[in-house]
Amino acid sequence: MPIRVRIRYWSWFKDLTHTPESECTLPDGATVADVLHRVHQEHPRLAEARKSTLVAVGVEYQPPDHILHEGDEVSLFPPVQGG
Amino acid sequence: MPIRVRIRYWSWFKDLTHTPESECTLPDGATVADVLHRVHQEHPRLAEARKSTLVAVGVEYQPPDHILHEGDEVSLFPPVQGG
Amino acid sequence: MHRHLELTAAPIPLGDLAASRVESSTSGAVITFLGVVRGSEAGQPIAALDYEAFEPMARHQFEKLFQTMETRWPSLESTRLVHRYGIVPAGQPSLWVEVTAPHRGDAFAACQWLIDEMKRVVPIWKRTVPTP
Amino acid sequence: MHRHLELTAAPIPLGDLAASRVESSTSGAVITFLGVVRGSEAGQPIAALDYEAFEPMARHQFEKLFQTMETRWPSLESTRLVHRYGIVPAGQPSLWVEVTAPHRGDAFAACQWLIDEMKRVVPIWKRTVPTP
Repeated sequence: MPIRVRIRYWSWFKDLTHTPESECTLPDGATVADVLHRVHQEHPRLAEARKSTLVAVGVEYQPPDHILHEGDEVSLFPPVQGG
Repeated sequence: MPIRVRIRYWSWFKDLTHTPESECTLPDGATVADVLHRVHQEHPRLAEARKSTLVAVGVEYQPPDHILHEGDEVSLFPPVQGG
Repeated sequence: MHRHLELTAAPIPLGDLAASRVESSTSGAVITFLGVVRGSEAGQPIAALDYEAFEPMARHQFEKLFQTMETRWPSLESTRLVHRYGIVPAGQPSLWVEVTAPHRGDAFAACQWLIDEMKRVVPIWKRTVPTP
Repeated sequence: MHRHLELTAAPIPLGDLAASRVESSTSGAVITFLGVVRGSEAGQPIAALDYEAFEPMARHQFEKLFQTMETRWPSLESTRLVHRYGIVPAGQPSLWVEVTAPHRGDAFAACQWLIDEMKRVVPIWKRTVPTP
């Protein structure tokens, strides 16, 4: 059964996507890498920033092979700059 | 012409000498080492602390071969413990 | 280890924070770090920095850092951190950190580690607000 | 580099010191160190520490340290240090140090260096005052 995930964009990634968030339907067993692939097709300028893109699912950083579940919230953002 | 120097004792060195200061007459050309020798003869318990004794002339640390002058103030003290 | 974490849009209340320090008979060293917004960025004058925080994740990541600190420096007695978000005018602090320990070595090391790690993993970003 | 040095028998006026910080548009990092008298020394409870200072030499040695800091960390903007002498009850600070610089690396390094060197060369000693 396909799953639906929400994707949130932070900082200047929002300027590239022109939206703070989007939704995406993926096949069962889809991973973070699958979301990135989808997002990069839709927003080529985000693809250019792929090397410095950080990915979290919920409130934890996750690697590309992390398997997603229905209702997951995937956050994409550039390097953090607190302080 | 012999010189006269004042010797000051700090922290628990005062407890060993039973005085905060003393005076001492030395031959011309005398060094810090000569003062220490004199003091150690007078106060054998200070001699026991010789390895950790710090020596200043005026407000500067000085090595044993430093040559003293009339009126110099020589301070002897244990390791410092500020903070 | 006593922990206090605050993400706030209001100016950092330095006086209140100093007054509310938890005193203990064993804390010999208190390190405080204040990160202040500078008046220029890359040589250009700026009016302010505008900080954005992904707040739930920022809180979670800070708590994980605090937990690592407890393991790495068991002697730490207290860590308090306040990060401001939204517009922070030049000259005002955006970050306040206080670390308390019996000895200064641990307090200095832990405080520096916390700030370094924060700048690596806590989802907060800034944008410059140019002078008018 | 702005310098402020105080050797005082009175309690360290933390509020006044915080209020009198010299603000500058380029100081991004302010490190403050507070050395507090612990309630025990070598496992034994103590009431206070009694600090003795050879004051003219202490001032001279502190100024030499400040001068070395200026050479070693030219970016430093301000260094202020207050050391209390006489009886300092447990729980009260005996030492307050503040170092300000554009970036935290220099501020942390310089502050730690100053405290380490102070403990090596500045003629101040302490004695424990046992609990009654």
